[in-house]
Formats: sequence, C-alpha cells, structure tokens
Amino acid sequence: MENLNSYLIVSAILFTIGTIGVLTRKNVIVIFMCIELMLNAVNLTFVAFSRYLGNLDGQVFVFFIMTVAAAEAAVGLALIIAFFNNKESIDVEDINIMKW
Amino acid sequence: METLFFLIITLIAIISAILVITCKNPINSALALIMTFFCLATYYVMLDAPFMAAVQVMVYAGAIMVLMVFTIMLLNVRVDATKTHSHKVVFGLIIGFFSFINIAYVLVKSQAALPTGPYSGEMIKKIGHTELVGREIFTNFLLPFEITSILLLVAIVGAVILAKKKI
Amino acid sequence: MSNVLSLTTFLPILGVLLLLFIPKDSKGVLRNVTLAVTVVTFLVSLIILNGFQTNAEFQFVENVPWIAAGPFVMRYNIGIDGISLWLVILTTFIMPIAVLSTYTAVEEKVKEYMICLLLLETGMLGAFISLDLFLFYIFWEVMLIPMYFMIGIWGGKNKIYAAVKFFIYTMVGSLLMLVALVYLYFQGLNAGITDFGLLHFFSLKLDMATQIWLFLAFAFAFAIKVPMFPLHTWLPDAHTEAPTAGSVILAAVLLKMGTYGYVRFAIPLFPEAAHKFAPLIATLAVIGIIYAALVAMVQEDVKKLVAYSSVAHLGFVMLGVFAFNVEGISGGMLQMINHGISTGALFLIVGFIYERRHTRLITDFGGLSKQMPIFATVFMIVTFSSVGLPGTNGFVGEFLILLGAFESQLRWWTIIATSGVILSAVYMLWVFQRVMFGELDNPKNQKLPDLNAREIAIMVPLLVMIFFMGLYPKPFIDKMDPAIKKLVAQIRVSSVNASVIPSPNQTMMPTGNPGSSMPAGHQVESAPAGHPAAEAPAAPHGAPAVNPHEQK
Amino acid sequence: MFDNVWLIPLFPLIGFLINGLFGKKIKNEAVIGGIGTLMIFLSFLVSCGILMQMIGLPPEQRVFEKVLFPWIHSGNFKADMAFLVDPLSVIMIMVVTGVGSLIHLYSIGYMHGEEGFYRFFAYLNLFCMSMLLLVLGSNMLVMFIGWEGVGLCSYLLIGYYFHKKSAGDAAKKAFVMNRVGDFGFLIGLFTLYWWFGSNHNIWTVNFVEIKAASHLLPYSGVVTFATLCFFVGATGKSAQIPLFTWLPDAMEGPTPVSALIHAATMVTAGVYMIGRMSFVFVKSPETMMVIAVVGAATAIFAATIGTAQNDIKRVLAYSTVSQLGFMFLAMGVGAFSAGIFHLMTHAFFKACLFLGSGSVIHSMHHALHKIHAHDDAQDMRNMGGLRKAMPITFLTFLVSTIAISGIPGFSGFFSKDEILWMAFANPYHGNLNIVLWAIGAIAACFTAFYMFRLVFMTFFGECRINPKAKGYLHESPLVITIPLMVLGTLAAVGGYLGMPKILGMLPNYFEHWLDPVFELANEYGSTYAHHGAHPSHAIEWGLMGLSVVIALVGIAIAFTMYVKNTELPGKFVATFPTLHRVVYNKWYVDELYDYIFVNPCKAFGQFLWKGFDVLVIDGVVNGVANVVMGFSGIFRYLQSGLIYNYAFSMVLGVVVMLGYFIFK
Repeated sequence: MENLNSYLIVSAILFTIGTIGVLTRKNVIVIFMCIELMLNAVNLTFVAFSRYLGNLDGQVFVFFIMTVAAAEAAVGLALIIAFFNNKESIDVEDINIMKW
Repeated sequence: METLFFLIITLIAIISAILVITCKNPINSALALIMTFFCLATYYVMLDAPFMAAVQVMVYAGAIMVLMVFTIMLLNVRVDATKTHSHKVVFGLIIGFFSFINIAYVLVKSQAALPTGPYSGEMIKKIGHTELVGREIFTNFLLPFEITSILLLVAIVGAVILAKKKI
Repeated sequence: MSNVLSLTTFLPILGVLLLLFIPKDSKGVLRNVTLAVTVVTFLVSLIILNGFQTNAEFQFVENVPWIAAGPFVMRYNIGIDGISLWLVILTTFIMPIAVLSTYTAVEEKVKEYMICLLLLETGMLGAFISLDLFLFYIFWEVMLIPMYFMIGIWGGKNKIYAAVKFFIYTMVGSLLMLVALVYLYFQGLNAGITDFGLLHFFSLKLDMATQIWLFLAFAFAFAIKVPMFPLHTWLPDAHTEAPTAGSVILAAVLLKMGTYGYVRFAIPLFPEAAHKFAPLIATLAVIGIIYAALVAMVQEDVKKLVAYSSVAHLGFVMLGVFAFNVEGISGGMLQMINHGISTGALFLIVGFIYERRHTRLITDFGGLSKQMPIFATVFMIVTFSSVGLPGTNGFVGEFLILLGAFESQLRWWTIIATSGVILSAVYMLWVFQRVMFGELDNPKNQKLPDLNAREIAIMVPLLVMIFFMGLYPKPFIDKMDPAIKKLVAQIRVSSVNASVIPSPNQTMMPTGNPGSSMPAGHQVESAPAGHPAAEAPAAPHGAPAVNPHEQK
Repeated sequence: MFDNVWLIPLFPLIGFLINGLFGKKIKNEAVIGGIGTLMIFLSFLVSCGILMQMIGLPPEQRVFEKVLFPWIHSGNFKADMAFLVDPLSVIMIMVVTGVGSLIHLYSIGYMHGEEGFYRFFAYLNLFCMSMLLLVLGSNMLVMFIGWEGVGLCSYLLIGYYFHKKSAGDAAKKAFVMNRVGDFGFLIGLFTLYWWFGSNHNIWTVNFVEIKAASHLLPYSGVVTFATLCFFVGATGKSAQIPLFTWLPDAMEGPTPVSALIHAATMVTAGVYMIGRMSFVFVKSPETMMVIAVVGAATAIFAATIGTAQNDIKRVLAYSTVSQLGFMFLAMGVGAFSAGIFHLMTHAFFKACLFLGSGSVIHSMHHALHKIHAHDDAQDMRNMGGLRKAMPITFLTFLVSTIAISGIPGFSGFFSKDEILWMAFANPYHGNLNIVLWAIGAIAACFTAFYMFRLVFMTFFGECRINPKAKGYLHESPLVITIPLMVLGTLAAVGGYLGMPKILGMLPNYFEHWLDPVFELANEYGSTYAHHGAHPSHAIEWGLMGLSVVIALVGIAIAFTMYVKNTELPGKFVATFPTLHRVVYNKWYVDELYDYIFVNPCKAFGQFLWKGFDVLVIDGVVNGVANVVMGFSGIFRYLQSGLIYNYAFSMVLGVVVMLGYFIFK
C-alpha cells in the first residue's frame, strides 16, 4: 500500500488538469467532462483519507458526491441540449447573455 | 511490486486526463475520461475500498459517461473548428500551476493532525468493505441518503423538462 | 381574540394564498376575492376599534420571540395605541375602496396586481403596529416592493423612471435609518436593553451628539417618505405614473408612514434633538406648504396638481407635529386621516375622468358639470374638503394644527403657514373651475357618461367620512387623546432634562422670542384702573422651549 | 323657545338636503320652491318666537347659550357646536330669515324655467343655514363654519351659470378674497386664544367667556394685532378696501342671490363680527381708527365708481360696498348700534333695490328674448321709461332709492344720519372726526346722485329698448312683486325703530335693545375717549339739515343730468376723458391686483416648478444618478457575459485567496 501523500499528489494533479481544461476548452461538453474529472480527483482524496484515518465517513461522502454528479450530469446535459436547440451551438463563447 | 503498479496506474491516469483536455474530438475526450475513471477505480481497490471501485465503474464509467457519449452523438458535434485562443491556454496553465501548488501543499500539510477512526485495514478485510459502508449509510447517514433519492428524482424531472423542446 | 391584530395584518397574506389558486384569466373572480379579503380585513379591524380602550397604553399587544442572532434579538412585538389605531383603520378602510377602483382600470395582469395590493396592505398595517424597531424596518421595506411594481408595471408612459425614482429615494432614506437603528441598538446594549423593543428605547438616555446624528438619520428617512421640501420630487412623478389605486394608497397611507414615523419614533426616541431641530423642520414644512401650493397652481396635469397639494397638506402635518403640544399633534394626526380620505378621493376622481378620456391635462376639459352633475357634486365636496372648509374634515385637522403651532414657539411659522390656506383655495378652485365650469366645447367631452353605481359606491364612504369627521370629530380625537398626552409629556420631560445637558438648545431658538415679544411687550401698559388687571403680567413666556400651558 | 334655537339653522338644512338630494327627481318647480321657501319661513317663525320671548325678559337676562354637541375638544382647546341667543343675534336672525323668506319667494318667480332650479334652491337654503350658523354661533369656531359656509354658498351661487367663464372667474375670485379674509380671522383667533391661554390660563374661543374675561385684555398691543387681523377678515367678507373687488364681479350670480347674499346678509357678516366682539375691538384705539378710516374711504371710493357704471346691478353692487363702508365707519367711531341699525335698514332697502332691478331685468330679458335680440338686459342704456310698464316695481324701487339717499322720513335717513352724527361727535378720534364726517357726507351726496341716476335712467325718459321688444315689457308676476312691496314698506318705515333721540318722537327702541350687548364696549371706550365739550343740539340739528341738503343736491344733479339735460353726461365725459375712464374702470384696482399679486404668483409658481423643482432638485437627483450611471458604464465591461471570464476570475480568486492564507 502506497503512502497517503502519493494519492494526494495524484489527486492534486488530476484536479489541476481538470481546472486547466475548464479554463481552456470551449466545448461545453468537454468542460462538463473536466468538471467530472475534478470531482473524481476530490473523490480520490476522500477515499485516501478515509482509508488512512480509518474512518468511513469519507467514503460515504464519495457516495453522495457520485449521486450529485449523476444528477448534475442529467440536468447539465439536458441544459446543453436545450441550449443547443436554441443556438445550434455548444460553444461557451456563444453563451454570453449574462451581462449588464 | 505494488509501488510499480501504482506508478503505472498513475501514469495512465495522468496521460488520459491530459488527453481529455487536449483531444479535438469530444468523443475521444470522453473515451480518455473513461480510462481515467478506471484508473481511479483501481486506486480505490488499492485503498481497500472495493465497493467504491465497483460503484465508480458502474456510475461514472457506466452511467454518466454513457450519457455523455449519447449527448455527443445526439448533438452530432463536430471537431472544434475554431482554435482555442493561445492566451487562454497560457493563463490556464499558469493558474493551473499555482492551484496545483496550493492544493498539493494543503493536502500534504493538513493530514498531520486529523482524528482517526476505528476502521483499520484488518477490520475491513475481516468484516468486508461493502457491509461496513452499508452499515454506515443506513445508520448514521440514513437521512442524507433518503434526501439523495429526492435529489435524483428532482434531477430526473428537471432533465426531462429541460430537454423537451416546447414546455 | 387576543391576536386580532395579527389576524388583521396577515389576512391579506392569506388572501394572496387564496389568489394563487385562482386562474389568472378569471379576472372577475380575482377582483371579487380581493375585494372580499379587504372588506373582511376592514371588518376585523373594526373589532379592534370596538375593543380599543381609551387610554394611553399599548393594546392588543403580542410579544413573542422571533429571531435571535448573536447579539441581535428581534421579537415579534406588536400593539396599537391611539396614535396608530386610526391609521390602521384608515388603511383597512381605504383598501376596499382602492380595490374597487381597479375593476375597470386594470385589465392586464390582474392577478399580479391584486397580489401586490394585498401584500402592500400587510406591509402598511405591519408598519403601523410594530413595536419592535426591527420589525418596523422589515414592514417598512415590505411596503416598498409592491408599490414599486405597481408603478413600474401598471404605470403610465414614464413608469420606469418614476418607479426607480420612488424606490431609490425611499431606499436611501431607509438605509440611513437602518444604520441608525443598528447604532441605536448597540447604544441600548450598553445600557442593558436586550432587544429591539421600542418601549425600552424610550427610557434610553442618549447624549446630545448621538441624539442629533440618530435623529437626523431617522428624520431624513421619514422626511423622504412624508415628503418634505426639498425631498419631494419623487412624489409628483410617482403619482402621475402610478395607476389610480396605487396613487390612492400612496397618498392615503404610504405618505403617512413618514409623519407617523416622526410621531412614533423620531421624536420620542430623540426628544432633545427633535426640539433642537424643530425650527429647521418647521421652516421646511412651511416652505413646503407655500412652495407646493405655488407649484400646484401652475400645473397642467390634474394628477400632478393633486400630488403637489399632498406635499402642502403634509407640510401642515409636520408643522403640527413639531408644535409638540396636544393640539398640534392631535391636529397632525387628524390631518393625516383627513388627507388620506380627501386626497385619496381626489385621486379617485382623477382616475374616473382619466378612465373616460385617457387624458389628465386640464386644458382638455371644461364644462363637465353640465354633462356629469353627480361627478361635479362629488368633486366639489372633495375639493372643499381638501381646501379645509369648516364642516368638512379638512378644517378640523388644519385648524388644530395651526392653533397648536401658534401656541408653541412656532408662532411666526404659523402665520406664514396660514397663508397656505389662501393658496390652497386658489389652486383647488382654479382647477375645479377649469375642469368643471365653462362651456362644454370639447366634442370628446360631450358624451361622457356620469358616474356609474360602482363609482358612486366608491365615493360614498369617503364623502360620509368627510362630513362625519368634519362635524363630529370627537370620537376620533377622544381615542387618540390619551396617547398624545402621554407623548407630549414624554417629550416635555425629556426636554427639561435636555436643558441640564449643556446644549445650544435654548439659544438656537429665537423662535419664541420675536413671537412673544410682540404681544407680550405691550401687555402691561395702560391697564385700566377700574379693572383688577394686576394679575395680567403672567409668567415671562417665550423663554422655555416648552409650551406655556404645559407648565401649569 | 330659546331651547329650540337649533331649529333655526336646521330647517334650511333640511330644505337643502331635500332639494339637493332629490330635487332632480322632483322636477316640479312649485314643490321645490315651496319646500325651500317653507323651510326658511319656518325658521322665521321660530325666530319670531325667540324675539317675542326675549322682549318679555328683562335686559340682563337676554343671553342664552344652547350647546348642541361637543365638537372639537383637544388638549386645552374646546369648541362646542353651540348657539348664542342675545339681542344682537336675534336681530340678525330676524333679518336673515325675514329677508331670506321674501327672497326665496321671489326666486320662485324669478328663476322660473331655469335649468337647475332645484340646485338654486338647495344652495339658497344652504346659504341660509350657514348664515344662521354665523350669527348664532356662540364661539368663534361655529361662527367660522358659518363664515366659510356663506363663502362657499356665495361661490356656488355666483358660479350658478357655470357655463359662463366670467361667472366661474367671479366665483373663484369671491372665494379666494374671502379666504384672504379668513386668513386674518384665523390669525386673530389664534392670537386671542393664545394670549388668554398663556397669560391667564383661560383657554377659550367662546364669546361669552371672552366677554367675561375681556377686562384682562390690555389696551393696544396684542389686542391691536388681533383685532386688525379680525378686521382683515371683516374686509374680506364685507368687501371693504382692499378686498372689495369681488363684490361687483359677484353680480354674475342670479339677482336674488345678489339681493340675499351680496346685499342683505352675507356681506354684513363683517359688521356683525365687529359688533359681536365690540368689547375686544374697542380695547384698541388704533384698530378703531383703522376701521373708521377704511370704512369712510370705502364709502367714498365705491360711491365714485358707482357713478360711472352702466350695468344696473353693478351700480347697486358698488352702492352696497359704499353702504358697507358706512357701517364700518359706524363701527369705527364706536357707534355700534347705529352700525347694526344701518345694517338692518340697508338689508331692507338694498334687498328691495336688487329685487326691483331683478324684476326689471326679468322683464327686459323676456322682452328681448321674444324678439331674439342679444342686447344686454342689464345695461341701463338699453332701458328708460319703464315706470309705465312696471308701476309696482317702479314705486317700490323709488321708495327704496329715497330711503338709501337719506331723505327724512324713510329708514335710510335715520340710520345714515345717526352714523354721520356719530362720526362727527364721537369721542374717539379727535380731529379726525371732521374728516370722517366730511367724507361720509360727500359719499352720501354721491349715493343720492348715482341712485337717482339709476332711477332716472331706468324708469324715466325715453324708452331706449329695441322698439320691437317694447310691446313685450310687462309687470312681473305677483310672486315677484309681493316681496318687493313688503320690502318697500319696510324700507320706508323700518327706520322708526331707531329714531335719533333728538327727534324725540319715538324712543330709540333699537339702541335700547342692543344696549346690553354694547354696554361693555362703551365702558371700555370711555376709559380713553376724549371727554371734550359735547357738541350741542344746535350743531346736531344743523348737521342733520346739512345732510338732507347734500342728499337733495345729489338728486338735483342727477335730475339735471339724466332727465332735463340728457346730453350733459356725454359732455362731461368728453371734458374729462381720463377721469371718466379711470372711474369707469373702477380705478383699475383689478388690474393693479392682477399686476401685483396674481401674475407674480403664477410666474413664481412656474419658476418654482420648472426652475427649481425640475431643474435644481431633480437636476441634483438625476445628476447623482447620472454619475453612478457613468461609472457603471465603465465597470459594466467587466461583465462580459462569457463564462470563460467568470470561471477564470473565480478560479483566480480562489487560488489567490488560498495562496494568501497558506503562505502568508
């Protein structure tokens, strides 16, 4: 079993990659996937801590996060579809009415 | 041996994660993301959490990603035609770097003084991970668990309404 | 029936819940239900009136814990005394009338409109009955929002401008008040007061500097609402743009919040500061009276004219309140009710002709008396009530105000203010003449129908009140008298304390001196030998800031 | 009977309610007019009963106060709805209800066929009620209800023909001028109330209580201020300088209104008020002087204007102003009972004159209407020679004219001569007396002149009416002529109630009657009056003779100019064109007021609105708003609407803050 820090570093790397993805990509679906990636990075942290501290609360939390992620995926993708129906595009740069 | 395995898995996970954000075609990104999820499931097994691994594969790699792929196919999205602005990439990398430093520092630094619980590796192996998690969920976290079901219900309704063309 | 006060206040909210279940297309049902709710509210408020004991205490008090957040303890603390009683009744009385006036005036978004009206009613009632400063603040803000929507959605051409102006003006004032409220609360905490209960703060002794700042903050908020010169410019705009019911409520009740705020909060909380600023406020009030009258005189839009006349009337109220004696304050309170009735009626009248002709320009009318005799009669009665003709309600209030102010140190102010009586006759009669008299030469006016049964039903209660209050104001005055006496005593006692604190209070007031030196200077000379006029030189007056007859 | 005093104002109120609410439905003129007349006549009967009862009482018991219900009680202030019955108010209610009933009766005939007949009677009844409240009120507040109430009714009745712009203007002018007076009344009331209250702890507006406490009032000083304020009120109501211009304009109303309101009753309210508070007024010699001077000035001023008017009613209106001036002169010289006496006789003859002119106008109007001519039915230049067509009208008119001119034997002579004598012989004004007397005498001369000019132009000489209409001129119906005859009789004999002592044929009932009311005032007056040598009887006889001669001179001039030598007036006008123009245009007082008050007020109002309200206040408010808008216009570019930017700022913020907390 590897020590805790390796898992945490991996988690940090994954999270950072997710962040960079959110910031650089324009395709909404990819951004969405990046968010899932970030969530998973966090999940990894939870599980790792849970294991090393001998406390299952973290894993239960991961369970909930997954539920939320599922709900989020459903609603988010529905939003994307609705947006696509209106604008014929899934480019974030076309989502620009949130101003003034 | 285990360390080597960990390193290989880590390598695959990071590479596929990078692929997620670099692929032009969303479908490729999706496949790479599934790969990453499998790697994470592997980590969970290594962390004596086989139940979480199973759920990870089923929910993420199974359900969510299938949904994603469906959506991609449904919308018939082409490859990104326009180029990403380079300044965005630069800014993203810089911020990503600093955020990595922050997160890694916090995570590594914070573990020292955390309280420990009763579930040791032996205990998990003896009683079984699934049973322990189940016990935890259906006793201490019963109410949140039930609320989650409502959340899912709401999400279903919301998704249906949102995706309909005319309400 | 111990919580009848809460019942009255929140009945309209129940009505809103009821309205939510009515489809938005059945306009008739919506209107009738709203009317029924307001009528029931009025009937319930009559229980309050009936059960009200004529004394100075707060009655129907409900005081339960509500929010406790850290050091802030807010309670649901309500109750009424003679001062707020009539304003509550006025509110519940005006609401059915306002609702009835919208039957044909509002055809769009009826459901939302009715909900706004009912929310507004709860807000207004709540503000009048709150005995907790924080609760008051909340209701104060609650009133603002429905009114904003009423102007902004159902208003005239320039509605957005008017609505925003109304909102921002009021908001600026109320934020200052909030700051002062919180500061006052911390002052109270230091003195061992543990919640926002108004009555606790009455006993709070504040030093002069604190009082001045807090008073200014409160006074500013209320002055905007009154509105006092020079903070009045939102009013004509809001009135012109608001729909009829909105104008009626705005004039009849919302403006009273300002003057009520002075009577209930600003003056008794900071009596010394109030005394110090009395000349300033009286000056502004008097300027407001004359100024608004002059401006009203040259208006071309009837509604704007009525709006400016409101400013003048409320100037009278302010003058009376700052006389700090029973007559003045009673007059002020009466005038608030009177103004609610007669100006409300005037706005309704303007609404009637606006519905018929879709214009409010005076020049578009003329000679309507011939075509609409009932309307002419109603308009005339209301006009004279607004002018303050004896026998109508307007006179009693105005007279008591002027009398009270004349007795106090505001003598010269009163004399100038009294000339406002002339000006009010000028502008009201002039507009009446131009609208109702003369040849009926505009062809569009020649087929106007006279008032219908519904419109007459709206006006009759108002007309009855106009005469009842004018000829027999005793029940009104009697109910409020003990509370006002208590208030006056409270202010006076404190002002005696104020003279202990070294303050420029006395020297700042040249008011008593010129006023009294005029008549008093002569009183000794040439006393006839035949009469025992030796007792004539009474106490040297004009010196103390209190009224002479309070000294006995 | 005293207890039933509240019935007196109640009856007209009932009449008002019936006619006002249901008059439109009743439609039958006889019923409407009948109700109106009956109600006021009932009041007259009650008044008679009260008069009878009072005559039976010894003078010191002739004061009675009836409290109806408490009205305004607040703090120290108490005012009840209460009525005061004393000799003064009894005279007034007799005049108001008596003359009032006659005029109501007259109106049935005069207003026949007018649109809004019911409205007229409703207003007329309302007026009577207000006037009765005014004279019966036992405190200043009730008096003030009546005071404003009559102003209101005057407004309504002047504006009766509301479709005419001039009527609307006149109505408004009357009300506003009255309001100026009310302003004075209120200030006076406040001053008295405040002075008594703060100095003696007597908080009252009740006349009886003020009278009882009036010995506490100082001479001059605050009393001068208060009484001058009250006097302003009186000038407004009684059309004295400077507030007289509304009365001639008020002739826009129907003629019975002019007779009732603008001759017999309402305009005398100011005189009555001074009489009611004589014990206060007399405490201020300055005010007495002002009253006397203003009264005399008004008398002569209005008389001059009266000489040049051609509208029959306007002449009478200026005559009324002038006669009211006489009454004020009487009040100012301390001859209170003479003033009230003149008030009464004036009510008789002036009401008769107005009703007579109404009868003429009525007839003229009919005649002109028949031939569809649009000549002015009120212009005396269109009349002439009417005495043959309208003998009764002519006769009563002539009697009243003689009475007003001061020919011995008729009522006007007694009252006017008494006033002139008191102006000469009063002990208050020293050397001013002779001036007051002289002005009064000249005014009397003018009065005789313009009144006979009126009679000559209307009833004598050639008939100048459109020849076609001539045949249609006829005497008015009985319902019109009966009031004329009654009033004519009263105008002739009414004076014998108050014969001057010197004539000695009858005791001066009138003065004795009012003695209890004015006793106190005379007592106060005597403390500062100049007790010089009392003018002898010879002088009194001489002055009396002189005033008769003056009146005769006036009549003679009128006779020469308008009967014998009819081209003289034209020559006169040609010789003094400016003078005539100025007098004809009422000395340009209206224009002056427009120039000084009305136009500046309007202009100032415009300035305040457009200049101050919109420009300055809203300018500041909108300016602040614009500054905020300006800044937000710059800052809004931060809100690009692109998700990328928002996400970027958010992440940046998180990183920076996290970094700060970790590595600080």
